[in-house]
Amino acid sequence: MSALTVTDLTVDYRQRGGSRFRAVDALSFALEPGQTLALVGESGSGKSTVVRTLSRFVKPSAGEILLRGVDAADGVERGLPRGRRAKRKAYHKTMQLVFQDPFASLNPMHTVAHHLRRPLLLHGGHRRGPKLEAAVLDLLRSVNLTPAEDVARKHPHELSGGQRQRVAIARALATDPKVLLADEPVSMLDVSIRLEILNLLDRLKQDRDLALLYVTHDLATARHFSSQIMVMYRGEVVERGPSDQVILHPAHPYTRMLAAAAPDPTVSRAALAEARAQRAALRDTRAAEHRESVLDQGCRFRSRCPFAMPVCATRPPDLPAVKGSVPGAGAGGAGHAARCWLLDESAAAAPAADSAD
Amino acid sequence: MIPSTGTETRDDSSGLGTDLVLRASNVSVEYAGSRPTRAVREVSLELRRGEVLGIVGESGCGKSTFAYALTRMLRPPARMTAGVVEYYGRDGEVIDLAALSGDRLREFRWNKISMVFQSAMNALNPVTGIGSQMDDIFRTHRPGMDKAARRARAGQLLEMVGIDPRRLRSFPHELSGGMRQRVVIAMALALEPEIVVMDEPTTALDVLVQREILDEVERLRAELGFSVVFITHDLALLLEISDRLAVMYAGQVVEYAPAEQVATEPLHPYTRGLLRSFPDLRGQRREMHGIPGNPPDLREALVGCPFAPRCESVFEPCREITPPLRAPAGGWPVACHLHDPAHDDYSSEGGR
Amino acid sequence: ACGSGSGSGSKSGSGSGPHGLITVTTGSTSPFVANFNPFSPTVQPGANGMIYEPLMFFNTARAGDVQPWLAQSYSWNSDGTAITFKLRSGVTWNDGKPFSAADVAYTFNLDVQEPALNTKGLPIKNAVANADGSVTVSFTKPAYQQLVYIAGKTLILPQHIWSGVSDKKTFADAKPVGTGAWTVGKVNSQVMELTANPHYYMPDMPKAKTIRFLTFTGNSTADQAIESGEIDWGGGFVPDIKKNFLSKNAKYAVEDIPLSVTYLVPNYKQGPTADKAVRQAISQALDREFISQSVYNGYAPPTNPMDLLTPNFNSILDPSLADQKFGKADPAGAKQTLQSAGYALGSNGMFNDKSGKPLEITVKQVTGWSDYTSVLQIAEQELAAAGIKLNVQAEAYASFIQDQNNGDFQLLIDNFGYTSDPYQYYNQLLNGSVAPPIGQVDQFGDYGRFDDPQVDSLLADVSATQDANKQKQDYYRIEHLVLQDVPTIPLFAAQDEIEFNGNHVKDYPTTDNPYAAPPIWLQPDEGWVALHIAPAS
Amino acid sequence: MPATVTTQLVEAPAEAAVRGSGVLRTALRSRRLIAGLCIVGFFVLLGVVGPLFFGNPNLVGTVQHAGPSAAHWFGTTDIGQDVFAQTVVGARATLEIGAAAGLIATVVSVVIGIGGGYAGGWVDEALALLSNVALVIPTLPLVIVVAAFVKNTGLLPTVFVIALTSWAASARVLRGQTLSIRNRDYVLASKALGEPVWRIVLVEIMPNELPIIVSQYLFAMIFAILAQAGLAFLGLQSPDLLTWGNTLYFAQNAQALSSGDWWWFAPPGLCIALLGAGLALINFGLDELLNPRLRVYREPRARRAARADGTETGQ
Amino acid sequence: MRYIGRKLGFYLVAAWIAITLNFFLPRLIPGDPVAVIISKQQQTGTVPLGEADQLRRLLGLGSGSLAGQYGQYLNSLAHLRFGLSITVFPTPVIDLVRQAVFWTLILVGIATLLSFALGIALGTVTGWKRGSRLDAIVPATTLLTAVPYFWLALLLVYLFANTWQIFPAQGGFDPALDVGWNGAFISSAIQHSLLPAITLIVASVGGWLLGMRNMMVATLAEDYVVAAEAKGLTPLRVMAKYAARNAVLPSVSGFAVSIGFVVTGQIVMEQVFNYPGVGNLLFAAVQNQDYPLMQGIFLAISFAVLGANLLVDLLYGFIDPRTKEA
Ligand SMILES: Nc1ncnc2c1ncn2[C@@H]1O[C@H](COP(=O)(O)OP(=O)(O)OP(=O)(O)O)[C@@H](O)[C@H]1O
Ligand SMILES: Nc1ncnc2c1ncn2[C@@H]1O[C@H](COP(=O)(O)OP(=O)(O)OP(=O)(O)O)[C@@H](O)[C@H]1O
Ligand SMILES: [Mg+2]
Ligand SMILES: [Mg+2]
Repeated sequence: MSALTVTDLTVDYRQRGGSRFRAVDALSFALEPGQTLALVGESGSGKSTVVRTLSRFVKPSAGEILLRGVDAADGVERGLPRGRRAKRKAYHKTMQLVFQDPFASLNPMHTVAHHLRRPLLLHGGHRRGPKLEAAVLDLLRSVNLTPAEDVARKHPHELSGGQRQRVAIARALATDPKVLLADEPVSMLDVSIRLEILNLLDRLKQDRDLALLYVTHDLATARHFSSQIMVMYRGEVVERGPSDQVILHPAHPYTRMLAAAAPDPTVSRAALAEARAQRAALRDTRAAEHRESVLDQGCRFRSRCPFAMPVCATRPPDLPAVKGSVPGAGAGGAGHAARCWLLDESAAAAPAADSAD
Repeated sequence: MIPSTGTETRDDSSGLGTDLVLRASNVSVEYAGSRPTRAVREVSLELRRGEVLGIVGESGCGKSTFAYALTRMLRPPARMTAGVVEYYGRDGEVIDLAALSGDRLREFRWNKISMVFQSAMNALNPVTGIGSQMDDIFRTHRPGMDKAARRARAGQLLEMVGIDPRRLRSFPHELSGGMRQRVVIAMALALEPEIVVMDEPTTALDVLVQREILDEVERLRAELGFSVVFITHDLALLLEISDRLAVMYAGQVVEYAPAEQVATEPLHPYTRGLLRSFPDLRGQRREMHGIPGNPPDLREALVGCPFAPRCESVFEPCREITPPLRAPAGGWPVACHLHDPAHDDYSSEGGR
Repeated sequence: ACGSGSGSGSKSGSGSGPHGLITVTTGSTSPFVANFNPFSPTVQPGANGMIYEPLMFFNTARAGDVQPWLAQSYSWNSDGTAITFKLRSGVTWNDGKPFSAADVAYTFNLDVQEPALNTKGLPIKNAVANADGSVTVSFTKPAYQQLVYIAGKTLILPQHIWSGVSDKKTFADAKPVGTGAWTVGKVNSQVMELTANPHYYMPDMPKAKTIRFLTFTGNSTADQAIESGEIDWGGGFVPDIKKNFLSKNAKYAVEDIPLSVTYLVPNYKQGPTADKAVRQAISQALDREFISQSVYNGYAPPTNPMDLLTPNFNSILDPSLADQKFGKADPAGAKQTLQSAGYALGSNGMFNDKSGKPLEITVKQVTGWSDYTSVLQIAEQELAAAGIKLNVQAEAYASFIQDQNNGDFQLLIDNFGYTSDPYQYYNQLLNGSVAPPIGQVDQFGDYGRFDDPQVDSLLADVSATQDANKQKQDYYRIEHLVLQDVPTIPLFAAQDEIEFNGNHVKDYPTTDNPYAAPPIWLQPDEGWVALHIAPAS
Repeated sequence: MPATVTTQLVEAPAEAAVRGSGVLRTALRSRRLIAGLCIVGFFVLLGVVGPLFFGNPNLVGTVQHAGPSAAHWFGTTDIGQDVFAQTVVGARATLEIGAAAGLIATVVSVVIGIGGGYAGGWVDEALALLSNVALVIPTLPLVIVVAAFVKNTGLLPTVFVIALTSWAASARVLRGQTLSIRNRDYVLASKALGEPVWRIVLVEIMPNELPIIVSQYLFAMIFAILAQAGLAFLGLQSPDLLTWGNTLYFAQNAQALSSGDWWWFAPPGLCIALLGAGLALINFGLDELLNPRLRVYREPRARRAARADGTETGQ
Repeated sequence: MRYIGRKLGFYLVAAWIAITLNFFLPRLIPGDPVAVIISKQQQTGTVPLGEADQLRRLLGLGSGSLAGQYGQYLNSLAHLRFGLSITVFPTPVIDLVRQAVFWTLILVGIATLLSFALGIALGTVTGWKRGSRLDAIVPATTLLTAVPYFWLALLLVYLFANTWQIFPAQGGFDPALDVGWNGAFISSAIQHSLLPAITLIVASVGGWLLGMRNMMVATLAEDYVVAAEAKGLTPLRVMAKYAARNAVLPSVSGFAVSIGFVVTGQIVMEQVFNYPGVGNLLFAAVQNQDYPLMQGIFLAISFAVLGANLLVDLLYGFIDPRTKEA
């Protein structure tokens, strides 16, 4: 059984003036215990919204969330009023999250121990006393924060960013969750601390058989620390598959752009200069800013897409429909899929050189 | 006057010494407090005309502080306790930045050195339009320009960084993060300065935007020929765009080398650690580790090599003797006993 | 230091004396507005007596002193149901139209036609102008005792103006047409000026050309102006008046004719003060002289135990009571009074009531009336010396009045008087047959609900006769009853000191020559004084 | 009072509410804080023990209008009361009114500001409306209404009425703060742990606003004392309440200043000013302590002289 | 537009609540105006029996239930009828209020504006020059702010008016002059307003100063201010356009809030200086239980405050462009 199954999740934000903004559009995926699923995409593509919805800070407008087979909505909204908080608690015991900004996710007024004591009291069946304190120290040790006794007494401002993020992770682990949502857990951290934290998450995932959703826009870490990658663009998943497949053989033009943009110290200077020139040429063909283009029926990426063609004005086929080989992108692995007309044999064969508009 | 490390650096600069545009010698900066933070410790660097000098280092190692010292932007509680920052004009004049004050300082600023601040998003006044903020620059520094000319120039600058000139009337919050970043870069280039200091100009942006901005900077530099001091903790990025590279650790420069060489054969264990901290996008999956441990508290007095507690190749002298920044034969300056001929016997086993 | 030269006169550049400007203040805190509608219940300074005039003048400072004003004389019919006024001749309205009996009849008939305008509640049947120029007003019942209101307080209106006014209650009478000695000059929120009517009918009157009224936010600001000599005729409580006012200029004068009495009003029906012994003990324990000296510089002399306002009502004072006076504080006597009435001293030196609870009396006062606060602070100590615990409770004015009217108090401090008629005085203070029971609103005067059938019938006797001698006998008996019952605890003649700046004015009423009551806020005496007062040259 | 309004709008960054061993040391170095604490401490002491030394400070005497002397340190009033006794005893009620009214106003503003800000939705709208309306209601008639209801203008009604009319501006500030804090990650994290609402508000949110609340309390105290004095001045306070404001009122009524009894007029006003200044100083001190941005860094003199045209930016 | 619509709706509701409170508040005060009038008349003579009922009829009081009266009140408000004052009986409330508002606006309004401007200017400079000797102003002004207002006023009157006679002690103008737009009157009005205005400014400038200074200090640490300095802009421009422009925002909304205090809070001031303003009128109305006048004044105050807040709210969109979004 999957730890978490999400089907057709749709989230709308109400905007000023009453109009609605669809931040997440019919998203489906499953998290397996002991596996990491990476969710990548540019800023504003709706990654955090997914996390916020799963953590129940935002109400979805449609879709189903099954947490270990139990409908999340059923667990709360349809429950008896008396049991509401209890069910909510049960949900959060199973699912926890780690925030992006370790400086903001700990209350500056409280000690590290306080932050860890709360979940233990609420979910761990602990009572105040030496046992609780021991559990707190154990948690700290499990995230390599030693000497635990010292750390427990400290206030967040006395810790470095990496240490704080460890505390935040420890707090999330305190409820002994089955699913962990990590929303860009390392983007605010220094490169070397980044690795430490990711390694830690990786180890915990294995030790505790966690299902981990790793949200990031760093393709390299996504590839290295997850088994599956899901690429989001403007609220919808445009590509997903095993991580090596997605990164090494990106199918969707957007994924390709992402992959090409990532700094790569191994590339030679000449190659870099050439890539830069290519990009410049490409860029000149588009108008200065297309980012604010309207959403209509067509492919959402087409205004930026180097391969846009007339057919892109209609909606590309849904994800599961595209399986198997990806033209022009080399081999395709099992479960690797992208949402693009380029991959549809029935659509126009030749990639259009010009953009749609 | 100039301390030994500085001299050595210059000697090493393969005949480009005449092309200097900025030289920092022995700069130290302190944040006052009950226990002062010595954020920058005797750093000496030089910048040549048209060059991209990268400064890399972990968060909190004093990069921004040093950048502020270069531009004379330190304000209390920060204080430059020692050192000299000199600017070398095209006509051969040498200006000691510390000696500037009042109108002369103002004139110097932005005309010669401009800066793109870390968190450039916040470097724009939220309540006035970006056009008016660009206008301020011309009004102050180019009093001869009339209104129309100022407008035209501002529009031109925006266009140069790929933003519709009609956006001049926008307020900062109406622009996306990437756009704001580009506006700030446009502003930094407004007076066509000789030096632009960029303090982590892309850290908060996603890869695509970051790439666009880097391309932009590269193009503009090629066009306008200014020198760049580029600060980041993303070593992978820096290796790509910079000509030379200074690696800072705990307020000190520990390695100072041409970028390509650092990429292939870094000397300092810290640089090596940093390089290993980047997962390779396309390479083989492998077990990776960051540099274990934490950087030292800059409020403490440091004895020995500051990196020693975290260093995988630490050996005896590291704990007692602070290694000076010194170039081994045929190499580039590095502050590590491993590369000190005096400790040759160890370096062979400690190096890779 | 504030010499006589500094004043509004010198500032205006026209000079006060020679040019006939007199600056006054009534102590009113409302802004002035050009509205002299005489039906306004909130007396506008000037309207009453200076612009509009009554038929006769009743001197508040001296009972029985009645002077002709618009009427030369009056006569009652035999049973007091009709009165005929013989009017003065040669009077004109200030718009030049002649004044006539028709105007007087019109004025009295208004009360019948529009009952809402009959604010004095006079039992008028009708009024007719007689052929000889006199006016006869008839009543539905004998109205002897309403004479002051009929002749002294009803202002005569010009028929030719007022008959054209549709809503007389809310008519904004900005340019009043009256018979009075004054016409309206300028009016703004701070200043109101009345100018002498050049065609006034009384010879050589008025003496001044202009009277300028100023308004102040309160005592302090008014006092400041009075002390600096800016005010020529003012009425306000000046603390430490000898030092703050009199000593500042040789020609500053204070006239203080007692016009009312300050009492502690005990609740006659309930609470500790329902017991006469308590009332008596309180009275005995107080040192009125000390209070008068401490709080009022001696300007409020102790009054008499008969509750009688003297010297105004000296004419009805029983000669045998003439030397009844309050003495020094007598705590021992007070204790004895209480003990003999069955009260016991507690161990703390304070009395307990008959049920053994401490004898505590709460006295109510109006917040912000600071002289009363001082009085009560002293009283508190003097009563404590006699073993009586006094609690002072201050209330907002409106609450105070409500409690007073409802009889919801044990003791309160208030003053009463300002009438030229001893009957009105005693009747309202003591008539238990008019006062409603406690809990119902009494807006009359006997707030303590004093109730003695003997007094009531004596008062009825007085009202039924015109025979002054018979009335005197009744008054004498009332005085004895008061002495015996202690219906109120009189303290001292209310302090009604009026300040005159002798550098600017002369011929004002004095204790020796009380031709009218001097307070400028007292109408229509104010109008009478304004006729006689003259700028000092 | 504009003073209360604007200073409270200054947002002390909550994160700066740093605690630890260093704080006390820093606190002791803040001259303003020390001065403020000394002044307020002195008056509190006066208020606590002062009245024990004087029986009835309203005792009238025969020595009237007397200047300061050995027998009467601050002279006497027009009816011979000892001004020194009144000043000392008056400290208690004055402080009580200030402390209590400030406390109630602060509690109300915390409940309404933080409660509304956290609850959001229509509750927030309604509470925001309430505070806006409260800002509009004229104080004076409210004082009279409340006083009339309780039939006495003594201590309690005064406290209530002042509190009732002075919470709104603070509530607005707190609401703004809460709106910004309630979506911070650490609050979301608490929510995600399933913490009950009251705990989130009381334990996670409120402590972060503590610096603001404390500063609001101190200003509310000053405001209350001044307001009581103002009400007394208008004659709206019970005369048997002995506060500095009331003493001042009697002094003014007796024209103490213009008739030369300055010793009666000066002490209460000065005491209020001093106490107010003391509270304000504490506030500054705390501000500096909690908000490092406000701290002034002074260079040692020698160094400053040596670097006349030093490296700090030219201003 | 929706933003403005929402704001307007909010203020309409607030105005309605304020109007309703204005109606009920005076009526909650125990006692009734007739009793007050009678009692005042008793201060100048005995009052005949039955006058109370007559007065009630004359003043048109007490007709119908409270709810009915409330309906009537709303109705007359809708027709802009504010009734007749009881204190100065048949005078329309609107006349009295108009007269008083004029004086209050002149004195209190201008003094408040001046105090605000001065406080902001001083706050800007002390914040800018933090740590310099100028900073000593800050504790000094706070001390002044903590002084009871009337105490300071009385002291100043005693010194400047009574002892040295530099300023007139009280009143809005020289009573010898005619009210009008002529030189003599205006200069007299200005002369009379100086002392109260100075008192007001001295007592209130500290609050603005302190708020502005602290905001200024906080703003100076913002990146955009540092950036502006790095650009080599003149200190004046950095201070005014980059630092003060942002730091002043909270003070501006504070200013709108303080409008209410301007009117009611200055009752004491108008008392001390015998100034013919709204505060005085309100005080007189309250003391005389003059419902119509109280209502009129409350209405004026409520609308002034609501209006000022609305104005600032709407203006805020221009002062701070970010508000339109959030
Ligand atoms: N509360 C909200 N109301 C309205 N729109 C919102 C809200 N929160 C987010 N959005 C919008 O929804 C879209 C998705 O936002 P989200 O935060 O999920 O993106 P993200 O992928 O996490 O971006 P980032 O990488 O910057 O964190 C964005 O366009 C954002 O502007
Ligand atoms: N205002 C300050 N007061 C005291 N110490 C400070 C202050 N600002 C920075 N520091 C300290 O100075 C050191 C260097 O800071 P700096 O900002 O220069 O680092 P950085 O290399 O730019 O880091 P990052 O990559 O996070 O920007 C840090 O240890 C920091 O704690
Ligand atoms: Mg996000
Ligand atoms: Mg930095």
